[in-house]
Amino acid sequence: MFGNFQPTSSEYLRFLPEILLSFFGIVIMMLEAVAKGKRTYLGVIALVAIAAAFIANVWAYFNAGPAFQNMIVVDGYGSFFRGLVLLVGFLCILTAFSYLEREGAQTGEYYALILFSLVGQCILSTATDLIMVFIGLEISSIATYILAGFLRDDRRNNESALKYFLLGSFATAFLLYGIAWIYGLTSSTNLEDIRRALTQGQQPIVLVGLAAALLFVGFAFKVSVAPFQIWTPDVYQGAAAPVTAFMSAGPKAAAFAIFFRVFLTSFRPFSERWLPLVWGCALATMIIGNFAALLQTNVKRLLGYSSIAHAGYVMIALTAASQVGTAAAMFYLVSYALMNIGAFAVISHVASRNERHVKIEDLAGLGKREPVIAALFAIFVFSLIGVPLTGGFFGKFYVFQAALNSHLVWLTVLGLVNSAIAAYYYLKIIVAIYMHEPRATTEQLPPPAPSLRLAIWASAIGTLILGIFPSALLSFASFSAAAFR
Amino acid sequence: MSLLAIVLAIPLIGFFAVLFTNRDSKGPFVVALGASLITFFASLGLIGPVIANGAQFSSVVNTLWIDSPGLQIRFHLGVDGINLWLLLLTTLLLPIGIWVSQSMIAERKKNFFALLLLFEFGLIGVFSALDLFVFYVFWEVALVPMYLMVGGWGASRRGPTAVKFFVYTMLGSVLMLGSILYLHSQAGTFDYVEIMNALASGRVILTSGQQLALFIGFFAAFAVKTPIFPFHTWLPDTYTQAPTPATFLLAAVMSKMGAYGLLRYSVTLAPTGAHRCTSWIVVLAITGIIYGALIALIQFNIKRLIAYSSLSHLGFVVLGIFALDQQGADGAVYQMIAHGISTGALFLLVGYLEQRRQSLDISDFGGIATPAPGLATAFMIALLASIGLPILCNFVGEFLILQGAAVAHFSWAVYAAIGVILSAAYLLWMYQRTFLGKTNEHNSRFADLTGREWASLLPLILLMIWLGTYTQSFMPSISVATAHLLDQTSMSNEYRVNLSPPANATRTLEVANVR
Amino acid sequence: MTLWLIPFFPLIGFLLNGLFGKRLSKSVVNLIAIGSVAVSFLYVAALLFKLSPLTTAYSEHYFTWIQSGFLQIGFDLFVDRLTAVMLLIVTGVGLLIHIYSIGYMAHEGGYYRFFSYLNLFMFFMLLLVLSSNLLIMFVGWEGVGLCSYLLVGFYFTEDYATNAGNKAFIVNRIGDFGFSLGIFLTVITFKTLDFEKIAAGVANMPVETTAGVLTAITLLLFVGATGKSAQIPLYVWLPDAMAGPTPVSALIHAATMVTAGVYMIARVSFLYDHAPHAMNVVALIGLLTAVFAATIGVTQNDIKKVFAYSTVSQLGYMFLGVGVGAYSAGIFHLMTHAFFKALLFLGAGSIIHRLSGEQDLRHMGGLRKAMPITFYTLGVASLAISGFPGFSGFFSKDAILSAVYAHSPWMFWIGVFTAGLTAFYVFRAYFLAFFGNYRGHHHPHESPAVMTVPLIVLAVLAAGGGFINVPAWLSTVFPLAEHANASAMIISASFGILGIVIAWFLYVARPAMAESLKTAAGPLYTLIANKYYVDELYTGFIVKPLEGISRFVLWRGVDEGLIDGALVNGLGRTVRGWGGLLRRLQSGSIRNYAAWVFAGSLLVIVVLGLAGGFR
Amino acid sequence: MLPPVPLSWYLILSAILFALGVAGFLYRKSIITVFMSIELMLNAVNLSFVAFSYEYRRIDGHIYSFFVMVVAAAEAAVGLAIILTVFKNRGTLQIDEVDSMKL
Amino acid sequence: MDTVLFIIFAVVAIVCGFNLIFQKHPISSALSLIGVMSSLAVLYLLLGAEFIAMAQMIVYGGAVMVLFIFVIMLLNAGTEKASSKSWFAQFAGLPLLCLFVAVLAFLIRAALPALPDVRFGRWFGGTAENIGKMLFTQYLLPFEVISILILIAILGAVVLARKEID
Repeated sequence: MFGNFQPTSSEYLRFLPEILLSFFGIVIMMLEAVAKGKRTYLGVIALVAIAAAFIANVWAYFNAGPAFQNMIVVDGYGSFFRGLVLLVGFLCILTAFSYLEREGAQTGEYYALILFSLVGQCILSTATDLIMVFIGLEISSIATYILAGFLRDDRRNNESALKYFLLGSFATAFLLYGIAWIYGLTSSTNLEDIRRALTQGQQPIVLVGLAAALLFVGFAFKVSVAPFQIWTPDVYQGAAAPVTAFMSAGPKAAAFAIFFRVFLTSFRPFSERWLPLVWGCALATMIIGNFAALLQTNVKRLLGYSSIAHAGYVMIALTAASQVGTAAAMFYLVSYALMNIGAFAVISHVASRNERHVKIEDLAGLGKREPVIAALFAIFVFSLIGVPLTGGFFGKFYVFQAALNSHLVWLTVLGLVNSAIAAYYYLKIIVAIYMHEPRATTEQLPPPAPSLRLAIWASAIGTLILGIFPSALLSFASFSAAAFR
Repeated sequence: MSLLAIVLAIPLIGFFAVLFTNRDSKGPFVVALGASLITFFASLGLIGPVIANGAQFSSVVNTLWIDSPGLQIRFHLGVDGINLWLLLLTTLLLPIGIWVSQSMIAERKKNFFALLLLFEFGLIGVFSALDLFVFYVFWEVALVPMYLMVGGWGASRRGPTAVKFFVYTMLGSVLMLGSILYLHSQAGTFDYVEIMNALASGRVILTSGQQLALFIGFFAAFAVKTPIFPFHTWLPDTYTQAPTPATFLLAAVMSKMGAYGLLRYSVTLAPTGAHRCTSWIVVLAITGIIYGALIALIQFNIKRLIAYSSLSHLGFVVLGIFALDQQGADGAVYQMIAHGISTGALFLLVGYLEQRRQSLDISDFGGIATPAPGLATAFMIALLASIGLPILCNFVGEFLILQGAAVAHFSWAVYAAIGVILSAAYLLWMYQRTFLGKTNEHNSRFADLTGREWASLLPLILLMIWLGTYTQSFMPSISVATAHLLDQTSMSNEYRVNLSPPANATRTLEVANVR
Repeated sequence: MTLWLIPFFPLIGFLLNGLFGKRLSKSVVNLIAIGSVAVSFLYVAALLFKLSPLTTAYSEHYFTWIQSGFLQIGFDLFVDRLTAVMLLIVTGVGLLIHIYSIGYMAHEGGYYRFFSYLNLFMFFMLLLVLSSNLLIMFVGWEGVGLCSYLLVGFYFTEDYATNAGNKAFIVNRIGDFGFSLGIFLTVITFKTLDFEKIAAGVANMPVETTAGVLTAITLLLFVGATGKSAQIPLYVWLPDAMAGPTPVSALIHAATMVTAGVYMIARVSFLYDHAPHAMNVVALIGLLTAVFAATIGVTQNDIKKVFAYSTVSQLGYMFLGVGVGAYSAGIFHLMTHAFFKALLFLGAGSIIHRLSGEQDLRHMGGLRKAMPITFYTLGVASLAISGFPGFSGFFSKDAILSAVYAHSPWMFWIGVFTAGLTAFYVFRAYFLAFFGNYRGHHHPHESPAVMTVPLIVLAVLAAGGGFINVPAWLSTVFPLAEHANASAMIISASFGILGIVIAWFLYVARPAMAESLKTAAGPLYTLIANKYYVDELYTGFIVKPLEGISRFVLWRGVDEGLIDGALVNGLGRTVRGWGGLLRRLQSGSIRNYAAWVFAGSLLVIVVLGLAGGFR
Repeated sequence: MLPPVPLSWYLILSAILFALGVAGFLYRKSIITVFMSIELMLNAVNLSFVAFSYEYRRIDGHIYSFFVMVVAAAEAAVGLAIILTVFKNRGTLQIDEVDSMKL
Repeated sequence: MDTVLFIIFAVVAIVCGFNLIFQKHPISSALSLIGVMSSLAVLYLLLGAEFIAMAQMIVYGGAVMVLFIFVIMLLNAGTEKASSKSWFAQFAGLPLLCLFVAVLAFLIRAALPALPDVRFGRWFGGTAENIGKMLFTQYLLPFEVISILILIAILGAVVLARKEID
């Protein structure tokens, strides 16, 4: 019954990023307990931790392989997403410094939570066993629930946290039920074994369908794909801007990572069953996200809807169910993370204390008030629209190319039209920034803190680089997307 | 390092240079003007090889841009007899645009100049791109600065207008993107030249239906941009709301992007599709010609009037392109340039009128010729050019277009020629109400053109006469290029008779598909 | 030999005056303007002398103007005997009128502008005449149209002038519409536009295949001619064009430009020869216009209007002539008409000038004492136009009428009647102006020499011009069809004289009788006096409806209402509406959200589970 | 003697309990109760885990349900903390009154 | 005999479940939830999962529910008020639930006819010893990782429930 379960050093190495992150997380917790006065240095420690984890991730990538009885596997795909979520965490912490400062919530727990949540996301990116998936998802989610409600005296924060928590656990229950059924049908929770079992296929197909459906619900909820997108706008609107940035980029990317992994490895054998479903969900997601955003006046909420729409584009890549498609999704998620975090960073700056100014008209005349920030914001918005020479465009472009290579002509056309319609509500932001005079009431903003400026600049430059010289990332993505075919 | 690359690079460098100049100094203007002038003179160097052989692409830039297992994209540029002249038009008009902006743009000049240079960068790219991906990229790159200029410096209703302009154009261009991607999924490359060779050699065969789909995708983008009736309704608002330098460039250069695309891509890449749609499009074009003219007849606002008039004039261009014969194509290209110059001049003059009177309602003018004879004369010349008076530029283009249309289908020429009558009617009537008659007291001390304003107009006027009298300096290279282009599409001549592709097409299609 | 110099001189004049005229003194302007025309006149004379007898055409190629595919249009000029005649008329008469203008325009503003326009006109007119292919001719054709526009609207502060200018240009555009279509059809048929090549093409072309297309071409070209030469139905612009300064009326709207149509038809006669139907149309329109305009001429009181209608009528004569195949006669009449009509206008001009702008015959009278030279010269012109035996008009008109008689007698009789009518109204004007008592309130006296000398010269030409045997000279171009018959000669002459007598009787002997006749004619008179209400018809049935449709149907209705409002913005509204509906899902209530999620998961389960099961 | 119970009954039972959990979520109006219904759902899932591991005579299922319990405990701690903050700010536990953000 | 046990405790569980839904006061709901849990523990025993049964009683019935009740007491959450805000849940909920149960039952009955009968004592795999072995060998990683989850829970409680941010 028990083979040789002595983990080798390389197995620990493959798990090193998570170990580092949790270690530093605990350190920060300890320090927090004894800390006096400003807590900025805790954030710095967190940044160091993430950097270390990133290096560890690269190191781990160079001796890839499974670890801990196939609980996780380090492959290009996993490392890619590990790197992505780490990047996200890094930027979000940078964004958070001045924000927490301003809101008087400068505590170590915030950074610790980010780190722990990153642990969960790293696990999600590399997990190859449903139990790990479950635990990773829970770690990531629960940490995020807390972050969403981090400013506990803020009504919107509470509400956001509550909604996210209740609905999240609700969906997790479905996911768990799905895992149970998978286990019941294949007597295993390892993705590869599941695939093997399903390929022999003496399980009643209907129950496989049931299990797949339940898993689909769980994942779709986390990546806010229709019809499970419903929580997104409220939660994004309510949470603090840096947290929203984090939620919309990190957990989402990790969830997509596992979503693709599970459906393209375990359920590949009967993909012709679930592809139509994904097709429909992709379309519905795009339409709901874009159309509902048209009338938004609250920028954060608007970006919430837009993140739904973007999830739809990624779903197109899943519908393509090809190596190109996976690569496209990977690329897309990176570019989306960058532009979205950038946008939210700008908002967290403009919103000012207690996020008073999060309406579109509050941005009026930003181009005059803060030309540089406004210009960078414009870059993010144009990237969200999908204007060439930005990462957003290239991501969309690559997704649609993948779709067409898989003969998804209509989905492509509809997606393209959607992206054009989306331009309308993004442009409202640009209009406010550049084409309206600043109102007398808007007070002079303090100059953005260096950390925030760093975050914004970094994401802007990243966005542009992805748009102009995507080759490197693209090659890596499509190379490591070969993992499951 | 090809000259074309330099021509493309200078505006971009200029753009960044302007960003680093001091907002309040004269720096932005100087840098911008300098950059655009250098671009212009550099671009003159492109003429030589094209004159030598206009059919082939010369001063080519062709380097690997994006290289990944899934996707290779080459950065491929080049000029031949068709796009060279449009490129030169761009590089010529941009300095003029910057020159006039100095006086016409009141605030945030620096940003405006920067945007103008970015716009030039995009346009040069659009006109010289030989790779569909690159083409699309520049296509959008040119759109954004124009959108910002319209929205940032326009008239009272600038915001909604700009958004409408952007979204409308975007709706068209995403469909084009769809076509481009589809073409890639069929041919396995974005490179225009390679695709053309593949089509010519039959390595890639597109069924009639596929071609139709492709064509419609392309047409959507180009029809909106040109614009072709009935996709034109963004145009009057945008032209009237935009600041005059922007209107100037919109009308003179940007509208040519669409027409150029129609000629270069939609007709050649999907010849059968083109042939299947020809009659419909010609109907639209002719409708546009007459419709635009009739509406221009009764406009109260000069800008709006000229906006509708360019709807009418661009109808001619489209007609010439879809006559699908030598005269038509030559005329279309020639008319693009001519219209760029004449309408450009008209819009500049309109701008000067607006500067002096703070209004463009025809009723506010009248008898301007007495206090401002120079202005009146310049306007008359531009006007005569744009109603197609011989020895001025537009005549040659219109003549060839109508001739080509007549060769293709005589009745087309008959209907289109009505537009020529009407153009005289609406422009002369406008001129009468604006410049002639008694001078009312408001306009009694209406300032005449200043030296710097003449400086902006003279090049255009001289070009009008040059293009109108000695066409041989341009026409041979254009003719060669269009002839070559028509050859490439003429493999579809058998399609003219039967619109179905060869029987083995569908089978070879599978072979051709690149997974 | 370089033909291009001929139009080049006036062009130089135009450029100099146009660019620098403002700063130049009047004398310099005169020098440039008249000098350039004089030079080109002398140059023409020398050239023709050198080239004579000019039995075959002489042509020069300079550069290719437009080349596209098979179509190759050179910038070529050529001269044959027909061209020669035209060249002499244009430069000669043009020169005289230029000189005359010095006096006439002496006190007008925009002096240099006037002369630069005149020179520009000369340039285009000479280009038109010299052109050796249809397109260059079209260039000249449009160019003279432009100058006509500029000169008619010379007094641009006056609305009547600018309106007249626009009318002239736009109506001409309608004609050019036909002309250009004719050109396109020619290109399609003959693959060229050179007159010689076309002629060759027609020659070796089986008639039965070409009759149809040739008829089409010739008719289209004739549409152009009706525009430029003021024939029914496009004649309406010419009477209004009298708004321009009188020398302009003389030069452009009497002597040269308006005859371009006749010249053009004569130039492409080889086409018309093969299109008999078209010929009939030309002849008919010509005849109709002749009589129609003549009747109107009878009732006009504005002296220039009278002559304007007579011009229309005389042009009708010319078309009648070429229409029946007597091209040489047509050109002959063109020449004589250039002389006497120019003279008539200049004479009228000198009267108007002296009466400081008074043009109404009813305010003239008894001027023969005050302005003897004008009196006599105008008399010569009137006799000439009336076809009084021995005067130039007699020969040319007779040449036409006899040809017409050979073609179809009924046309002949109408023509003769028109001749009488012409004589009547011309002399009506003449008598009203010079006889009886002065009815105005100025103090008229003779014009300065600079104006009278041209009058005298032209009077000589008008008197003796008939003895130049143009048909014989043109025999190399148009085979001479000799059917001069005495009876026709006598009949037409007598009708002319009859007209003169009646005019004398009514307006000198018994002035009261004219009035009583007017009242007797009643409605008929009002109808004619109002020019048959043609202008009102055009305005009411074409211009206004077009305007209305454009404004209310096309612009407000289709453009802003349907396309932009309903379709484009409507689509936008619909999309936003759907957005609003989808937003309603976000009710904010957690339980609802859970219910949605639950519903969604059920959907997914059904799709994946049951749909699978039922497979 | 009654017939032995087939395993599927256990599964159906867990399904019913799961459904009851969902019902609680949909129909209860006190946040705490809603949260309890989630716990109920998790229990239902646990039952199927255990049932399945009985089928295969393998104890992985037990491990899973053990993990689920731990997670549930953690969730309980966090969830209740969140509920506390909500209550502090709004002074109510009525779930329908927590809907300030909508549309 | 175990059939009887199953039926009894299944019924108890279901009844308690319904009770959880129909009670208006959180406390009674909590108690009925405890009922469900304990009866489930018995069923676990029937399925030979003794460790889980114990854990169920201790962790769930003990720790978790105590926590719940504690909070309910702390906030002295009163009975629920009726509200019409969640119209969709109100009206669509029941049909959806019936559909859900129907579908699941159908799937299970249709697809899993041949599952082994459950006999008490047929298999006693789930001993603490086996569980322990598995946890520290096969499931080492999840076991270690899940500790992070506990940490987070502590952290969360601290962050959200702490009196004041100094």
